[in-house]
Amino acid sequence: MTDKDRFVPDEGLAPASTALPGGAGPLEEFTKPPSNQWREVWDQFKNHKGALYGGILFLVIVLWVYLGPVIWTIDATHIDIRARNQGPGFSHPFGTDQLGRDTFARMMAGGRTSVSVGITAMLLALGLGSFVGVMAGFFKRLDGPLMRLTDLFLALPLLPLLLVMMLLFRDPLNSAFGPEQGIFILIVVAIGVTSWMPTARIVRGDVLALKEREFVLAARSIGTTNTKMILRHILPNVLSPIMVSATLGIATAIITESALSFLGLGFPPDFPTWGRLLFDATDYLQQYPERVFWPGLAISLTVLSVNYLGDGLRDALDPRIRGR
Amino acid sequence: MLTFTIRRLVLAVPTLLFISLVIFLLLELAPGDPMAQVPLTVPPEVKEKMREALGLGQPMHIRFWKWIVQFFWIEPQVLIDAVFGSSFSAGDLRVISWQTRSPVMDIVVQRIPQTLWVVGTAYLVGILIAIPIGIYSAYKQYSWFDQTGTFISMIGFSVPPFFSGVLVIVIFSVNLGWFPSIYDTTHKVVDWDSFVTQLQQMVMPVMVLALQITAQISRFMRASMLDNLNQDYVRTARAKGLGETTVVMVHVLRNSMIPVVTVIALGVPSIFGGAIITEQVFKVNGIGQLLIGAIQANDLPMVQTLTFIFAVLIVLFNLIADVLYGLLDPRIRYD
Amino acid sequence: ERGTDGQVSLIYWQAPSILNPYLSGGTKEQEASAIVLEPLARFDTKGAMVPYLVTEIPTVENGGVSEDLTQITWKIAPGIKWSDGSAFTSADVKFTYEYCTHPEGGCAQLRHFEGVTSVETPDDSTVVINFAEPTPYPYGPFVGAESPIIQAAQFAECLGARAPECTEANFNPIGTGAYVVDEFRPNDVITMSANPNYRDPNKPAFSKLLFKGGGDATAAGRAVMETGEFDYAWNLQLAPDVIAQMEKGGKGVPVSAFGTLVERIMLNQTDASPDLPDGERATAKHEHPFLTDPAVYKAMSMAIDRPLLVEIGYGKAGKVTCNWVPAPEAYASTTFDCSTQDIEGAKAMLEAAGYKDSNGDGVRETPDGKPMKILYQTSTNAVRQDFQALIKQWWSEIGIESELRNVNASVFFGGDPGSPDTFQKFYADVEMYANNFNGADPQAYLGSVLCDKAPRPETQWQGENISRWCRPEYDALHKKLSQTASLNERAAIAKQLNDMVIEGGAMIPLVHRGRTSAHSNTLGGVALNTWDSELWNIADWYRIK
Amino acid sequence: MLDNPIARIEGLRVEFETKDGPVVGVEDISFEIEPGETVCIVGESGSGKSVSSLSLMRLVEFGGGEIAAGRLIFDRKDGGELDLATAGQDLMRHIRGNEIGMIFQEPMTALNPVFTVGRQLTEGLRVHMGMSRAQAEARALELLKQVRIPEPERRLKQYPHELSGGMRQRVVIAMAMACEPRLLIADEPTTALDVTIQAEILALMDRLKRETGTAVMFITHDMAVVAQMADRVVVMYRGKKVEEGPVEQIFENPQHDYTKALLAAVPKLGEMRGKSAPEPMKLLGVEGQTIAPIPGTDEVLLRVRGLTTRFAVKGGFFRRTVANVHAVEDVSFTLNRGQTLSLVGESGCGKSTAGRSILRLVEPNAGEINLDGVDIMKLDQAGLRRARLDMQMIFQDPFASLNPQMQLLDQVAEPMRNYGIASGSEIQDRVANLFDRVHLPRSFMRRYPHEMSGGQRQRIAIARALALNPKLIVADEAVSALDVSVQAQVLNLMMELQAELGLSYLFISHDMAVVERMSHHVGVMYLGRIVEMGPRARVFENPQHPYTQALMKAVPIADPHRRKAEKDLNFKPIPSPIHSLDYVAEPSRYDEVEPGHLVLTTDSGY
Ligand SMILES: Nc1ncnc2c1ncn2[C@@H]1O[C@H](COP(=O)(O)OP(=O)(O)OP(=O)(O)O)[C@@H](O)[C@H]1O
Ligand SMILES: Nc1ncnc2c1ncn2[C@@H]1O[C@H](COP(=O)(O)OP(=O)(O)OP(=O)(O)O)[C@@H](O)[C@H]1O
Ligand SMILES: [Mg+2]
Ligand SMILES: [Mg+2]
Repeated sequence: MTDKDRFVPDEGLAPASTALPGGAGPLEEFTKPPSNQWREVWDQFKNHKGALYGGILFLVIVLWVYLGPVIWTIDATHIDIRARNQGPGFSHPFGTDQLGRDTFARMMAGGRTSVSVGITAMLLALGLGSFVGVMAGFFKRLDGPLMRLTDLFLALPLLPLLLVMMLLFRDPLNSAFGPEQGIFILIVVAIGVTSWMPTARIVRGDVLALKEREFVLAARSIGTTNTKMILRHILPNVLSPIMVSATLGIATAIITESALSFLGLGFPPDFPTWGRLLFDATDYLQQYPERVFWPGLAISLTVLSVNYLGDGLRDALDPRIRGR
Repeated sequence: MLTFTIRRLVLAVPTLLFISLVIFLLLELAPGDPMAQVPLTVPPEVKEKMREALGLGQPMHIRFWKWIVQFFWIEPQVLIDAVFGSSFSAGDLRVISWQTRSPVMDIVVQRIPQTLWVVGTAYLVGILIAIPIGIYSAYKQYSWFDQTGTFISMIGFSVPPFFSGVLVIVIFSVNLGWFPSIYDTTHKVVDWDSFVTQLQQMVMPVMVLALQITAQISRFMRASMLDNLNQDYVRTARAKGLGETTVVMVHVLRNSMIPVVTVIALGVPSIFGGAIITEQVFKVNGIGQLLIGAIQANDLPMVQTLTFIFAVLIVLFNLIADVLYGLLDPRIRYD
Repeated sequence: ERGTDGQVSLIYWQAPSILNPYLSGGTKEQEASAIVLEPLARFDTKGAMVPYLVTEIPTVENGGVSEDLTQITWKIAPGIKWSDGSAFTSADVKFTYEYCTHPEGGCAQLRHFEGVTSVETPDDSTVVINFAEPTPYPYGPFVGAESPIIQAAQFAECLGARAPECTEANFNPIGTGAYVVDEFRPNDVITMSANPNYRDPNKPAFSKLLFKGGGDATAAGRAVMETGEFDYAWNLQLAPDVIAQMEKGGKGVPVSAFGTLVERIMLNQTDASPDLPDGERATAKHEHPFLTDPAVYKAMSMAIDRPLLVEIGYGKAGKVTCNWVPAPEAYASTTFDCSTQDIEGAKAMLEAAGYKDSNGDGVRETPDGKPMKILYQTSTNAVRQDFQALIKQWWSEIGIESELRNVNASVFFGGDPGSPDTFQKFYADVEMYANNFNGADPQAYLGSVLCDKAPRPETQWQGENISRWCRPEYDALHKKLSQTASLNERAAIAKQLNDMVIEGGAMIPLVHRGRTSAHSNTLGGVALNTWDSELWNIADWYRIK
Repeated sequence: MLDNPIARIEGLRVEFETKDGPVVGVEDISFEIEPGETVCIVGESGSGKSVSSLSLMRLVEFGGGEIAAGRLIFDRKDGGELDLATAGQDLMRHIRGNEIGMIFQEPMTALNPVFTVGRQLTEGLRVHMGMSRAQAEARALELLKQVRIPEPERRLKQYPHELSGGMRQRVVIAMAMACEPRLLIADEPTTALDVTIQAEILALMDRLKRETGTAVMFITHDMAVVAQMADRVVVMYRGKKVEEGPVEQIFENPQHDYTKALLAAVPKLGEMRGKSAPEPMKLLGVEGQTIAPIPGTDEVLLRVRGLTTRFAVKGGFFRRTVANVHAVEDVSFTLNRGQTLSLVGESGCGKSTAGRSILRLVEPNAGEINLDGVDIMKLDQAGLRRARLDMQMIFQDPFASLNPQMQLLDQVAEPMRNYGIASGSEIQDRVANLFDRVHLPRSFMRRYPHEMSGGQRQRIAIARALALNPKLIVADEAVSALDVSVQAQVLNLMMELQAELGLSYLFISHDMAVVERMSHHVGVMYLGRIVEMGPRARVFENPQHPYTQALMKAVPIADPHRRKAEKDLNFKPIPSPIHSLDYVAEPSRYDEVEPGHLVLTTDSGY
């Protein structure tokens, strides 16, 4: 369900009469100077209110989790056992947990992991999904096998897959990248590998439709090779469904990671993520409701901001809508 | 259409066989041993014997073949026996769970009702709420209703059930005491009162699940409505002098429902698959809980059978979605 | 009066998958089957034996145990019936022995019959058990929740390899207990009703019993103490403030009792470095670079603030302990005191032993230059994760850096030889878990650190000596224990063994953990028992009016 | 009473709310429609024709527009006058479909795809006339008969997609006529249709108008259609009315510059009578135009022999080929250097397929294609790619054939990059030159297709085709989607390029007037075959094949004095080009009636 055939009243934008007498001469120039593509994207993006606020919010969140620790220097794993279970206060703006760790610092540390997992897993899923989708849609011979592969992945149970991956790759990854990087890569790959299928299907559908469009035929007639065809003509035109998948992808990855924490397959315990913080805090829901509030809020805000950001980006990246 | 369906069904068989092989190999590779539950005091040679009793001593391809035979040949016979009272399957070894030492399918059958009650109802409720919301949001695009709807569905989408589940339990069971926090799977609906009890115990899990389903389906519905609201035929309908209600609820809705219906059909396997986390939070003990329990106990026949059933359902409902699309949209012709 | 108190509902956050304890070693199955199947004698809340299906506990004094300690004779109480109405006889006991010791049966409780040469039935009410060697503690077979009696008639066809095929019998065993199974739904719920043929005509007080499984401990506690939906919740492993909060719900109370469960950190005596080839990793072929040094493990122990751990993790259900065997009273050593943290002392000890931070990164190096970095693993569990974080911090204060890892409990305790994450494989430097022994005699438990019990590739990584700790003098002393009959002498040796293990650095005991369960305010008769099944006296439970 | 106009629009102004502030759709429009009269609104795309008509129906509001000023006086059935601009939506609902009917431009999309034709026809009847289902169905049947749909009973149960474009448009007309409205608004009802169907629909509307006395507001940009239909004409230009008057007056004595330019841009069938070579059109306001015939050469560039292209129809369980679409069947022709060969014919007769087959964009089944000595059919993929340097294609839809995501510079540069002809700044220069060639300012290079008008886009497509210096350009309906005025410019451009560069065109079109203007030779296609072929003058002045004759007759003539009556038209439905596998097509045999003028003797199916 893309908006590719959304009604775009592009006629009338440049009345044909510009070429007629009575107009300003045969070839009237547009008043707008031709401008840089990215500038235009930015202009459109700027005008999309939701996207702008979403983008700013997302940026703030990203800055907060990545640069915040520079200002707020309390270590997220530092235990101050005397100060445990404190409410929000001056020295601990979000309070402390049952071991006296600073929740504010833990939120930033957790956000770093969650946001990184969200973005990288999304990129991986997107890359895989787009690749499979484009290949299946573009090359008729690959369509059947690749779509069966998609079915296969849809049918595979996530948990055993994860366990197998943990078994097969954890030690090599740990020794190659260190324990934290190792498990990070593992989780990102696990989420990515199990969530590319919807993107692949959507992209394939769009590519199939695009292949019938005249400009693809036109490109072929001017000698465009398959690779170039995909890079220049197909990919840019499926960008908007991909963008939608991307924004949803970040959200699902963050949420999947938290579900993995719930099932005990996530990051190690001293490696906070928003999902784990939320999960750990649910036990204390009644005593310390603020503990669930912060991670819950952070996840929701990120998902929301990314969603609005995606809406705006999609519109901004489509030159047809951008021109409106 | 019929040829199409049959063709797809026939093509699905090799796909499914391949899927079952992949699942099998995956499970073989996975860590875990069915003897994990047996204490250390049992000497290794006894454990080895127990493994053999479970058929683990045989080479992989033989075990796979055995599973295929049991699943595709013996289990259907058992089903026939159960329905007609015949006895084709007598004495044949069925797919046996390592955990409970009883036929897998019996347990699956035992679990289906509660899964359907809870997850199925949630799906239904979710759809019934989502569709009007989607329609109205699209009709009044960018109105405050639409904005709020977007906001709430995003929140619904982003709150993990292990949290929302506990939250509703604390509010409705602990503080208000309206609903039980633990689902009673033995409860049988026989009269009005027991039906009310059943409703009470279903409310919370259904609520939690429906929130997520509503969030997703309403987005779909909205997008689909928006696609159609600008179509020329809508203008034609208005030019005929039809009322707004007729235009939106008949002309636009029918067209917009086509993709949504297929999306809904694609979600049905997930009902049977259960909702692992929600089932766990409310102790519904449906299929989802069965799967996660089996995985944790390394009960390979159970996991293999369940995941294969899911695979069948997914492939089947993919087909159903395609066929539905063809049936609903007169423009689509297969063949 | 039997059956007058309606229904009693129990919630176990782990659901039983079978009701035959001989086919499953899991606690959850034992607990559930204890309602139906009974042993000849049980342990009471203090660990003392009480006769159940017999008239008295046989001892040397009353002649039930032969002087040479190779024979024990049980006298079955008259008038005991199976729930189907047939009489309970010594043949059933003998059958149970045969059932479990059948070479192809794969019986999970085989160790209870270790050393038994034969079971004889001179008459319907007499059971004679012969041991190969003098057995000072002959109460292994048919005592406690792990080896109850099954009905010969029902299981006659289920011997050996056919055991798993008897689904009906395994799900609905006929027993002598207070309740009979109505319906068993594996991994979900069991419904039972009062046994009409129960030996005490006034018991049980309830007519129905609901045994619900699944979920998590929090939810179980909540269902008993906050919403009052259930009467009894098993094993609430929760943070004390969470339990305290639940108690405020006012519908029920937590009860705790102490058994022999000790939360401890096992110290790997061998090198588990992933650089070693499989088959040599974590085996006696390579000694651990520094953990075997007394200065190191003592310093590590000193750095731990145990009272704080108790307060954070277990509250009333925990006590500081420095011992491996904390109970029964007679066996508990008092040699050590470890209730105060001493970071400075620990630092000094390490310093003195030559472990210095020579490169200034905050981590000490061994004299031969290896940084003191350890991998610290445990199963996934909120309290354990808090402990890990705390201990990691304390150890880092004394210059030992630890990397934490938690493994899903089902994998960790799973024992799959193929998995690198099991606690037996111990592919880490230290690991934390809890263990205990059932019954009141620690001999077998103390035997778990014998040299030949170390898990290694040759044993498919099975074995109880998790630390791979090995001292020939210990093995010798343990052998002496197994030949000593006098209780006092046994206690003395046991304490000595315990001290050797602690002194020798096989483990760092942390907390003597009690079991916390909860029951509703209206449920009477609950006597929490850590020596047997918690449901050992379920026949006596009643509704407080 | 009788001279009371049925609708009177006074000072209408419609604004649209857009992101960049309000946009005026139409401004200060006033005109009236008398009962029983046909008023044609003409003007180029975007001039506000649709907006005016939608305002009258008060449907602009649903498109985001707002009637900012003006009155829309409508004379209701029961005599009272009503200002529609202020009427409530409930009242409007009653008037729509009942008193004012509307026919929309696109028959493909104006019908709801998921409801049967019958259902959609009866809906309005049941709402407005309070008919029962049976009554409504009876009336619907009657309506279908009125619009002369074959097999009306069956149509009622069919879905829109099962009807051809012409039939669908008739259904839309029937729908608009259902409640016998007193005013019928037809918004470009024939633009999307074939000449022959267009002729039929126009005749049908004319008859219906005569029979029922309905007033018609007819919107179009096709002056020929205006000449056929109108009593009075309103000319619109950029949201304003620029001229109004009786049809004869407008055609014979146009006052406004725009009207004059518009009329000058319309190619009229028969204009070229007596001229042997094509020549550019005289356009108003274009200075320094040199009108010189383009003779071309007699040297053969392209020789096609027995070209046959079929598409497989798959079916059955194993998706095997069960039948073939005989899209192109035994087609032979030659094309000379510097000349234009036009292929004309109705939609679906195989013109595009023939054009694409020559470039092997679809694979022909048989035949011989010789381009300047190169046997195209024998080439492998690499050779074919090289051969395409010499032959290029321009597609029908200038928007669809450009990648919406690419800047124009890149689109034009793409062929050169593909063949590595130029690189770096050289490309830039070349593209700039090409822009000059097609009269586009260089500043457009950084634009996107959607920022261009249709004519400008088509110029880009031409520039792209020119980039490789081809000898042959296949122009597949290159001007069909354009406004008349733009069409004229593009045609002139193409001819100019031909004169200068000696290009050869294979010009594919269904517009006879355009073909007459452009071509040296003409081939008339029907059902995959060329039924008549020869020098343009011969084919147009002396059509021999019955199909050619019928086609010539259907072309509307931009002269209000030469109207066609319905009885002149007699079209047979086109037979299906799908044949079973064992069908053996007869070879095409021709009669040479005059030198170079061939007429098919094989049975073509017509
Ligand atoms: N929904 C809309 N939003 C903004 N502007 C619009 C909208 N609809 C029409 N317009 C503008 O109103 C003007 C008149 O458009 P209109 O559709 O009436 O043109 P037209 O004469 O019917 O053209 P065509 O021949 O292409 O149908 C155009 O400039 C167009 O851009
Ligand atoms: N890819 C294809 N697969 C199957 N049939 C096709 C295909 N392309 C065209 N056809 C069929 O071949 C016939 C000729 O089509 P073609 O497009 O050449 O007609 P045309 O004369 O160009 O029509 P138009 O004026 O509508 O463009 C038609 O019946 C069409 O349905
Ligand atoms: Mg229009
Ligand atoms: Mg064509």
